[in-house]
Amino acid sequence: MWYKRTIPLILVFVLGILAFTQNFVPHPLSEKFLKTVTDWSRIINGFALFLGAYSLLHMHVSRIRRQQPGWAYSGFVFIGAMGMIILGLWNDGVGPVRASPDPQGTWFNWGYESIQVSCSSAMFSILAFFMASAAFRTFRARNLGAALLVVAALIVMFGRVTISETVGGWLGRPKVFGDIVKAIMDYPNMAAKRGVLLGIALGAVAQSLRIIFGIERSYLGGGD
Amino acid sequence: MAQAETPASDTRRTIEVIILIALVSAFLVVSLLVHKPFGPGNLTKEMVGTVIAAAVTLIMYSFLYRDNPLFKIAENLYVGVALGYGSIMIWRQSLLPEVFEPLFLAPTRDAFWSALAARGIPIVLGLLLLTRLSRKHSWLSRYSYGPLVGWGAGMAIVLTFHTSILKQLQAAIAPLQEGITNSSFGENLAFGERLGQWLAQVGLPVLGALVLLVGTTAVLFYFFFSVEHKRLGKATANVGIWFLMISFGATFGYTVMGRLSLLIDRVDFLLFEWLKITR
Amino acid sequence: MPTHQDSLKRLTVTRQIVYLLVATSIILPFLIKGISLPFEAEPGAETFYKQLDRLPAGSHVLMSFDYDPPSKAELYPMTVALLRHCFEKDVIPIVMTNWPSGLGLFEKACEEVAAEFADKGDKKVSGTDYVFLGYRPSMTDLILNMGVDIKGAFTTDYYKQPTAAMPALEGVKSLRDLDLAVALAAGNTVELWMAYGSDRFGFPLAAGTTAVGAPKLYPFLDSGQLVGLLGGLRGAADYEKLIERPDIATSGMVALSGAHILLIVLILGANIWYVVGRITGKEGK
Amino acid sequence: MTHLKTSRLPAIGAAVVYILLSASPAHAQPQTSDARSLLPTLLDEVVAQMDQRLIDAEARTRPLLDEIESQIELPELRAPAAEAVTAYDRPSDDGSAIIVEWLAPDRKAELRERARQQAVKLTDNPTLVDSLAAIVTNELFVNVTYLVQVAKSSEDLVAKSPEDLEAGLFVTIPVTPGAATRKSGNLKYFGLAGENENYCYAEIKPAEIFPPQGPEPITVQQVERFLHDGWPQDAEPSDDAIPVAAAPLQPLLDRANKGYVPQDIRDLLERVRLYARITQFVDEGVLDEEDGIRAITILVDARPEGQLSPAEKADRTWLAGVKLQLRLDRLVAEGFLRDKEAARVRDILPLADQLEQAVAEATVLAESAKEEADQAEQAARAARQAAKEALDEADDETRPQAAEDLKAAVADEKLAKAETADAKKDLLWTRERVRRSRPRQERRELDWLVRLQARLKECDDDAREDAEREINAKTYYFRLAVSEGARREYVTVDRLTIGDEDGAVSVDVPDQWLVLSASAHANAFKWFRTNTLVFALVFSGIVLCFIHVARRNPNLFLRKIAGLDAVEEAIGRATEMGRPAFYVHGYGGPGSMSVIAAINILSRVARQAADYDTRVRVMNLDPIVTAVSQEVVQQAYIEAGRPDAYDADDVAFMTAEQFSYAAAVAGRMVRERPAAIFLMGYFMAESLLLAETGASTGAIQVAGTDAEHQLPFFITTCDYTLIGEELYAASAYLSREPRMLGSLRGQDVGKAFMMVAIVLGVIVLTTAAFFAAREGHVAGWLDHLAAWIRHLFEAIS
Repeated sequence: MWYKRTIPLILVFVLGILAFTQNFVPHPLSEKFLKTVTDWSRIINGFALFLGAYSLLHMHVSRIRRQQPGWAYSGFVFIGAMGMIILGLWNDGVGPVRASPDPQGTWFNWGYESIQVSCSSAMFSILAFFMASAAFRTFRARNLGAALLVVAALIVMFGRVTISETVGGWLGRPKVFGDIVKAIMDYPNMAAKRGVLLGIALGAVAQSLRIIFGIERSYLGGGD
Repeated sequence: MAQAETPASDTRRTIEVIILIALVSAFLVVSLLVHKPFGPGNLTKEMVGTVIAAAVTLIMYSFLYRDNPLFKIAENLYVGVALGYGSIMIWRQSLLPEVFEPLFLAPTRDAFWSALAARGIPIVLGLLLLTRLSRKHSWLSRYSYGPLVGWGAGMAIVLTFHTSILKQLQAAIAPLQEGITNSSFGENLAFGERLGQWLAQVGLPVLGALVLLVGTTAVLFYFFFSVEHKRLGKATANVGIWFLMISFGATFGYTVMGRLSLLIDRVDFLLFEWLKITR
Repeated sequence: MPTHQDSLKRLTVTRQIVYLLVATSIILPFLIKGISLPFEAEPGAETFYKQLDRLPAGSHVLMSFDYDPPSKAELYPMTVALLRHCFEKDVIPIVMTNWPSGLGLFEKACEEVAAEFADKGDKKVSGTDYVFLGYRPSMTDLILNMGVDIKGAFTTDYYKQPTAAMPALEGVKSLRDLDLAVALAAGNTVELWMAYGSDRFGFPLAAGTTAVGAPKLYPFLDSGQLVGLLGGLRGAADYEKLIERPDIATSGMVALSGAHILLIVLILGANIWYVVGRITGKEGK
Repeated sequence: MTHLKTSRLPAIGAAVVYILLSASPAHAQPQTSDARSLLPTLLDEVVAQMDQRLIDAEARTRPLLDEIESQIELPELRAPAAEAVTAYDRPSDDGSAIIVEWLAPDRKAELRERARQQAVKLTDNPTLVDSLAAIVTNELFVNVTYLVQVAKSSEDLVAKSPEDLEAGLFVTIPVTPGAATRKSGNLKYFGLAGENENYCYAEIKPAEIFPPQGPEPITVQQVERFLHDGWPQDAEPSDDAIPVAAAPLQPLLDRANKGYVPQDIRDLLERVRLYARITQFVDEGVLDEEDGIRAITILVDARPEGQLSPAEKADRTWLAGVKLQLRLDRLVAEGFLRDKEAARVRDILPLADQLEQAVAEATVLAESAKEEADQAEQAARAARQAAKEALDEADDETRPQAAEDLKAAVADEKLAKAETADAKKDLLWTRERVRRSRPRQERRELDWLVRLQARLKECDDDAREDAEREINAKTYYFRLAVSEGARREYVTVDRLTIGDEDGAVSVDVPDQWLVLSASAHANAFKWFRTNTLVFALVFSGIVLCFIHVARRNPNLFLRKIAGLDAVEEAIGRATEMGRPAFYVHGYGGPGSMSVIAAINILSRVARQAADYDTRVRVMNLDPIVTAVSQEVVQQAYIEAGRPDAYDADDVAFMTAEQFSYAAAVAGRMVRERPAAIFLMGYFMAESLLLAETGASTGAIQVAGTDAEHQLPFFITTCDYTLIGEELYAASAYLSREPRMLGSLRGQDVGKAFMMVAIVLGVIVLTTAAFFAAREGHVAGWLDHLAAWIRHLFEAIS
């Protein structure tokens, strides 16, 4: 129906063209327009963030309700979330409004530091192990391309750590490996990255165009 | 990672459970010995936090052996805590200062009306966004995010063009060698020195600039889909691939450092804060 | 399928051996005392340092810390080093983030560094000597908005103090009034800061990223869109070296070297094995 | 002279040889920051030697230089030619400034020429002449400064007419010319070449020269009273007082009340104004005398915030409250506040004062407490050290006792340390602690006051901006002068046009000042972004055209992509082996490019699998993408004519969390041992985990991702990898969807343009640089072309 799909698409088009134009008009009125739209966007997106939180919780609720395999673990999501929300709202009696002056840190901060920070750091640091084993097992100079990859990786790995300066010192030039790494980064690496960047940028522009002209509509979601 | 099921898995599982229990008790014993929570004033928030942090860190590492219930518990707990923290922070940092305070804590009546004028419409639009949760009325939310998507797309066209294309082209289109104006010295130097001077001022910069030129063009060509890669085209595309490979290698070399430093951070925590080894 | 089972088992074993080796190579340097690997700051870090160092007291530097706890190991040392440098130079850091889950870290960083200076008798007060603006949603629009009016985008700071009358923000109306902006990023926020911020409104931007994110920023360094780049823990260590305050990052360098050497040896060894295998005609896997 | 004619190969060879040779002696490396000058740093030794030679040469040439410098006559001060001076109305985006542009006489070239003439007399070595001239120019050249004089009328003191300049009514502003200011107002962009580097640009900001009027003008009497009361009679007036006391007051005040004065005097006069109002209110009884005296005492203290004690800071805050109180009546009159609210402010102000006092007191206490704790800690440390020494010296008999002592001392020190830490934290949080100790009601009131003050400041700022805009919009008359020391040369004209448009008469007037006029207006278009606009429009047109074309003809040519054959091969192998194929999605919602591409590829994979009767199991990270994938797979079975073979459970939503997803997918890989695995979409750190596990199961793996930093892992672990944009191309190739196909073709045109632009641009610019030193027609033409190309791709922030 036109008010469900057409008008939103017209709005998309109008705002898109206005945004495009705004970039070329430095007049204070245009700046004011920019400010208004971006102010609105900030406020609207504040609500969107709650939407994200809701849908995550919703997923775990339905997992528990349907008793999918491993549903009991979803309970811990609730324990964590509710615990943090209660601690955050209470915030050692201060309420969620201001940061607490308690020199020890609030219980809310405590939960953040001891669970969120350490869990996520630990989880990511697991990657160090995976990367090591994968590199060991799969980095083979099978052909010229792979050989270039392996050699560049080895040189950069060595040149980026401080021991390379000690080894370089034995050779009489502490910075020699660092300089080679810099040469790799500054020339072949940068050439490739720039080529990729230019291509990707064109792709992004084309995608934006399709959105403005209503050719790409998948972001509107399903339904009529 | 889960292992394939084998007939022997029952005994194996028993052994694993025993080992797990042993490890957990060992953890508790070590924590108790190191932190000595007994006695007045010894049991602090900080200490409990450190022990919990150490526990979840080690549980995470148990994933290296394989996926296990403790890992799943810790992971889900983490997801929950992150969710809770995020919600509180969004409330504190977004809705409270943007919606609640300007309207309900306006210092004067005049301030209230001006806040309502400035924020009324976006607040309504924001509320409309919540209709996404309903299947029937979700089209209403298009009125709030549709224009924003369009706005973002319009902005992105110009700004991407400016930042990623023009600025990059501007940098890429540079003479291989800016003319050297001062040729006064170097008249009566030895050959080696003159060669060195020439290399420093002309040879190597030109070489570097050539590498950049060839590399950028070849990589662009590799991602060019409208012609078949044959003969010269194939050669160029191959050069492009080599450049890509070198850059992937360089990225990998860098990444290694990143991932390992995450591990170093955790080891630092476990050794110095949990086990309290003196530096 | 016995062969498959065997290869799986072999794989698991190799993998676990590698895990053990990595763990040892990281832990050992921490336990053996007295190893130190002298190093000099890389030129890239030095450019960054000079950008901040040349600012006169009272200048405003926007610091956008766009990362979350998983990247803490790489970027937190940078955060602390940068804040220290600012406080040392009496430059006013305006701290903000686009990643709400990192807020707790940044609060801690600001307060700890401020406390450190208070300890030295140089009391740094929020709102006067530094500002912690906190978080607002919708990154790109937020940057555009700050390009017109910073105090309008952040009506209150993280501690709920109104920004309108804040002495630290005196003379800063929009991003154009900044003397320098620094974006520390675990994702692709540096590109956004560039496109929507520095290239749009015209202010110098320097970046610090996780090691993964650094190589792709080199083209921007070359084109002058970035005035400095710190990559990963090494970048942080370089910065610590430059401000002469060695800390976590510097102490991590030894362990990092050990683990890198281990990996290099592993990869080289595997490749030699592979090449030898290929030459002698056997499958070298 | 450049050496471009030399062929490249020897250069590369020489570079390698040199690097190998120069790797021996240790040498301090100069740090370079320029990305392109890295390799040359390897050659620093040679350069150092060169430097030494230069230093020697300089020592030899010093007498010559001195000789030239004593002989040379410096070029005289000349004002720019009138034709080359322009004023723009619209230079700045926000309309806050007028821009003046002028072509500065090239004194440097003149100086160099004169130096050369002198040098020729001394030597006949042409190279030496050049060097000497260059050095002398550098040593003797002094940049002249420029001045702009803006007319102001005697009545309202804001710019009025050119006559004011003659009447001596003007404000003189030294301007620093810079290139940064020529932005939107300048039309010289988009490929217009021939820029002269001697063009100078300066911004004149009317609102800074004639700032908005303060509430009430200050009178001489007020200043005198302030000076009289402000400083104790026996003490010397502070430095701040001197500019006021030393200058004749009335003209200064005229300027200050409505005109251009330096910031520090402006601040001082602001204090005078406040002082006058305080005394007035004391006289009228609005403020009691005690408060009045306190306010004045605080007011005359001009020290910066940082040097104040906590109590003095509290006083300043109190003064801010008094300022607010003094404004209250006017605020009520303006309708900003209601009477009730004004009364509320009056009620709260004493509370705020009390709070500040309490904070000041508490801070002093906390500071002393911290000091004590510090001392205690030091004492404890000393005691511990003493105990340790005692233990070292103790004999067998006293040893147990000494050990006990040491133990006690260590415990003491630990306690002391903890106390210091507490004291430190206490000190840091004093304000919050005191605030929190107040009753809730009071805190709420104080918060309200803070918000009110912030709102007031906002409104004041807005009002000031409006006033400034009004000031900027007026027309200003000004003239330009160049100055060196006390000398001043004005830009002059010889002809003046008199009369209106109908009967303009041109008159010869020797040495008449050139009077410029302009008013600051905001721009309507950023001329310097014209190239962005044109490029963006052209590119958009091309993309839209190709999408249109692709709709009619979906068989637009796309080159074959290597990884795509592998898709077919992989499915075939799965069929042979009778095992399933896995299709693993990456991150992103249904709107993201990589997900759209991945779904397109999935539809092809599913169709083929349906034909071959092989199961495809699809793993998802996003619920909506799951639903879309289900539709796509079902559609594939329907198209294959076997709708009954579709099983919705094949397309599973795993979980939305990164590591759970990796663990779950990896688990299934190991259990079900697929024959083929497709990893398509945007992956993050888990890429490695998935691909490595997949590789270990012996499956054929085809990966495609636009996540650049994960590509090394896919390339090494998978059999085929679609790199970056190849993922989109593959999807367009398979699906023949017009929007993908068309925009891909449009992007290709863009890429072709960029390739050509880069290659041709580099060739032209290099050739131009090579010919730059030569004279001639070709050189000039090339120079223009090069400049045009540079401007064409110039992106200004």
